[in-house]
Amino acid sequence: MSEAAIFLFMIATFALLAMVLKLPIGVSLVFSALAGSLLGGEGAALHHLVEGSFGYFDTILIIVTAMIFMKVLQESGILDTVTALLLKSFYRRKVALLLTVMALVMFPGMITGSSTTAVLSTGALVAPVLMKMGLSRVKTGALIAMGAILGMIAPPVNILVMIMGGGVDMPYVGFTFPLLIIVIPLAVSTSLWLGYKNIKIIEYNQMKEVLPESFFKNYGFRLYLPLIIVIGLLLGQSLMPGIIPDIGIPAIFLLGSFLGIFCGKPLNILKTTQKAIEESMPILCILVGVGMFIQIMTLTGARGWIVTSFLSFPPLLLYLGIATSMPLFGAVSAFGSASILGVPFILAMIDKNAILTSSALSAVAGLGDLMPPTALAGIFAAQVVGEANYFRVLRFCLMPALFELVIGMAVLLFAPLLDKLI
Amino acid sequence: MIKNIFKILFLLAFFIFTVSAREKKETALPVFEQPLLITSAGQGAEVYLASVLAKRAGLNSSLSKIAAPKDMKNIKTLVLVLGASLKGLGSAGLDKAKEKERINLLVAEAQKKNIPILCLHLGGEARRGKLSDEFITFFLPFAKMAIVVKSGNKDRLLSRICEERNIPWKEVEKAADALKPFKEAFK
Amino acid sequence: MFIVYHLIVFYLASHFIWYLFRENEFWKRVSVALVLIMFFLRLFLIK
Amino acid sequence: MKCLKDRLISGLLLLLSLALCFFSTQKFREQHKKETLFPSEGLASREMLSSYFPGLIDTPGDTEVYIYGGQNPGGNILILGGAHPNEPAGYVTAVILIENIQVSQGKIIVIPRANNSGFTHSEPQEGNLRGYSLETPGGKRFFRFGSRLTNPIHQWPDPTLYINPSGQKLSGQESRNLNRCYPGKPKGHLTEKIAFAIMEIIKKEKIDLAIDLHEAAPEYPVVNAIVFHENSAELASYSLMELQQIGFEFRLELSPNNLRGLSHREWGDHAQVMAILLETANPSQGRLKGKSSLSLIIEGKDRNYSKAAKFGLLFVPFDSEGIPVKLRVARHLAAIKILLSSFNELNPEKRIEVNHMPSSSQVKLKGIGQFLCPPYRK
Repeated sequence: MSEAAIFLFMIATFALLAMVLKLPIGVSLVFSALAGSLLGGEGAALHHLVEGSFGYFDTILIIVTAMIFMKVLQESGILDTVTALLLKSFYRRKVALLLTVMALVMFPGMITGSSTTAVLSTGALVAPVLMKMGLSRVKTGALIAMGAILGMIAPPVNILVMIMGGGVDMPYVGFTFPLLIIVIPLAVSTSLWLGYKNIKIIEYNQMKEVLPESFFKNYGFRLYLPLIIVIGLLLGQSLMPGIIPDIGIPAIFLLGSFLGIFCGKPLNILKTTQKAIEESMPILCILVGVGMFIQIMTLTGARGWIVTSFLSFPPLLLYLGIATSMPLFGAVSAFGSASILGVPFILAMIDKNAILTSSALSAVAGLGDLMPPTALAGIFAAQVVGEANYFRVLRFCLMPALFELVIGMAVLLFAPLLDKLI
Repeated sequence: MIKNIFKILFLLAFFIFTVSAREKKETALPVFEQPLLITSAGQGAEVYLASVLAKRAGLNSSLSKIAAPKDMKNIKTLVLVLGASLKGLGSAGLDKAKEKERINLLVAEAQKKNIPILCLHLGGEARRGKLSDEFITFFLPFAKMAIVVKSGNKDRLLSRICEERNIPWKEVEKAADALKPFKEAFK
Repeated sequence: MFIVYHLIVFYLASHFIWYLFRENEFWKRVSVALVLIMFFLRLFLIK
Repeated sequence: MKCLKDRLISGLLLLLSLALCFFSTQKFREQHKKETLFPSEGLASREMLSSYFPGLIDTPGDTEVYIYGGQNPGGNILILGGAHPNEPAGYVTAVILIENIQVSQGKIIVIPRANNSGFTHSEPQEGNLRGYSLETPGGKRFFRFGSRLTNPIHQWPDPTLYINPSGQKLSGQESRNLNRCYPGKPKGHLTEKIAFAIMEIIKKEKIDLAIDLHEAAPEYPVVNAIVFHENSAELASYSLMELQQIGFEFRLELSPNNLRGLSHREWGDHAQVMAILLETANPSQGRLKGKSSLSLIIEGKDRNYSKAAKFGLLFVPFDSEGIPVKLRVARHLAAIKILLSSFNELNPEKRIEVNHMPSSSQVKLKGIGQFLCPPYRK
């Protein structure tokens, strides 16, 4: 049985289960992985399936804990308070609002390199502000999703580049400028493109009407404590290593959530956790399924076949291959795409400046977080704005994402030229 | 019939002439003088190989991976070891453009002072490919003489450049075999 | 840190079990059961 | 009633989950078993890594250190295998040395499973086999195929950003990569402790030359290579020329001084030893690899790689014959042998004499198994 046939069979099984039988995506992935393993002559390779899912274990911990933190922010009144603060400061300045919001969303991504963290922390903070200022639910979601992805690519921490650098022995040095060249125009254009037309400058009275209740007067400054601690620890682990202990993103979020119990409106942390788990369960199961799917693809040789096929494109098509395969493969996760495809692509373009190449590739790979079925950035952005169908959010991401793709590819193509400029 | 004999004679004469011309060229190998400065063109690690060869040949040499014109004060020969390494470039804090610029300055200085350049390509097949080839095509033409390892010249890129520019060149089987021509090239 | 993360896994695993018994929809419960496998294996330090 | 039925279903699903755990557990547990090695009669003593650095006692990072010779003073050599347990040729070469060599002058120290913890699991989503068997004259011997990284049940969680003891910023999971953690930290995490212990061996045993055996994917530029520290530039150059004379092409790579935490850099910088790292091409760890199979690991055959070679994507020749593990081990053995003889030539006052080291041509001809002890020998 050829690798291609196994791969197509797995895809077909998935489509059948998910679209015809309407099983949840995650469960469909699990069963199609199982089917692939049987067809590939591996039997019901249980340990392989389980091992594959472990590829996302750390991601799952981040997602659940971030979700708990977001729920705590909502229920303790912190979210409303921050929304009120932002609204009061920005209700008359459209561009300033959009750019600040963009920077805020990007920030956690910039220091952790994870888009999920960005969407579920500051993304959740700015969402109500944007919506109250007149931006539609789905466009708000799109702006947050794009902001999170740009944050992931932006310096100082770009894990995608680090993963690619690890594969070609390139130290993570000298990336700030090239990454900024890519990110800044995208951040500005995306926020304005999505928001400029719809955001309304409102009168003071109008603003008063939509202003949520601020709990600052009840709890004072300690209300902000969970946020400050979380942001401080996130910042500290990358900017001041050794001084501020690196306790990892999940522990940071849980610590923030724990503080949230005492810093605002009273809440039942057990019930909040249940709510968080309930909301994150579909994506958790998808990750488990994707992990198994990839493991079986690798085991049966389907992954190698795909990578080799893309790499053996002739030079012009190679760029097309990069532009399509890297975001597509991002359905697995942007990190997986960077490691599995990014590294060979850098090697295929070894005569170019590897710093520029990998920066550009990271921008392209980052888009993978918009790719269903995982679509981490899209799914959580939809959840943050309360939109049930994340595809509606993704629709508005399309233009900015295309723009990001164009910029990424342009940097790749014109790397020799840029090389001289820098 | 006679016409044909003429033709054959003519061809024969031409053949002998070219062969003898070529042999003449080989006997007229340039003779380099010591001391020599060994540096890399592309930061491939074979620069160390060259240094070991020079040592074995008993030549008075100095090695500087990132030599600059100021290092050429009392130098009579400049040895360029061709071959690029991404790791090497990164390690020296250089990129392709900066490395080319550095070699350009060296070559200019050498031309100004009439210092002959000896080019070595010792890395074989492994030290070819897009990046290395750029350095080869760029700097080999400046050589007074070249010594190349055979497997690095499978596609005859190096020998072609040399022949086009009348640069005498020697092909050796392995890097170690470069010792003999390297030694002989010096006074 | 190792112990802290072990506790986190334990905390989340117990919540997953709780959720497994709260949820009514069959396939959602299957999802929980699938996710739980990993948490058990890490909790017992097997994988 | 419905409520009861619902609970029953939930209970059953919970049981199912536990059952699936249980059934996969066995395979994962198995992987913690160490295969027995059978040292040659030349073995002078067998220590544990923890005897050089007590911080490793009772940790999964503790591993066997095999010491040969030492009666007659001479050069002291350290050979490290299994720093990355998914690189079989490095591990097997170390085992072959352990099971064959005798040292009459100088001292050779071999650590076959440098990252012992990495042997106890395999990497998610890589679909690797648990191990491979090699045919010896007296039956099959099984060898573990592990992961490049330390087992997360031994070292967890990964930091978001790993700043290694030499200050290099790396992605978090590299904190479990032994060859990014040098020179290690006595109070660091497990992998840093292992790295520190290895530095301690180098210092306490007054090692002159340290060789780290590795493999790399064929699409990786530094393959079939001798990577050397400035300290060993001359040794590496001599050896390369000698190796070419006996028909082994190697590429020479200087250890970059801005890529910190790697053995060839930090061993040389911190202990002033001649540090060498050897790479061969291993298709079973690459991104292009096809179906996971024994033939991929042992015979090194892979259709994808043959195809990629035609497109000029690889840094080694690769055809339908593949690059079998016996050839890779032969390369390592040849390189070690030549490195030792060049070392003797350059340091006549610190000679090292090794006997019964299998020759690379014999390994290439007869296969690896011929030079391994049968599985039953005591």
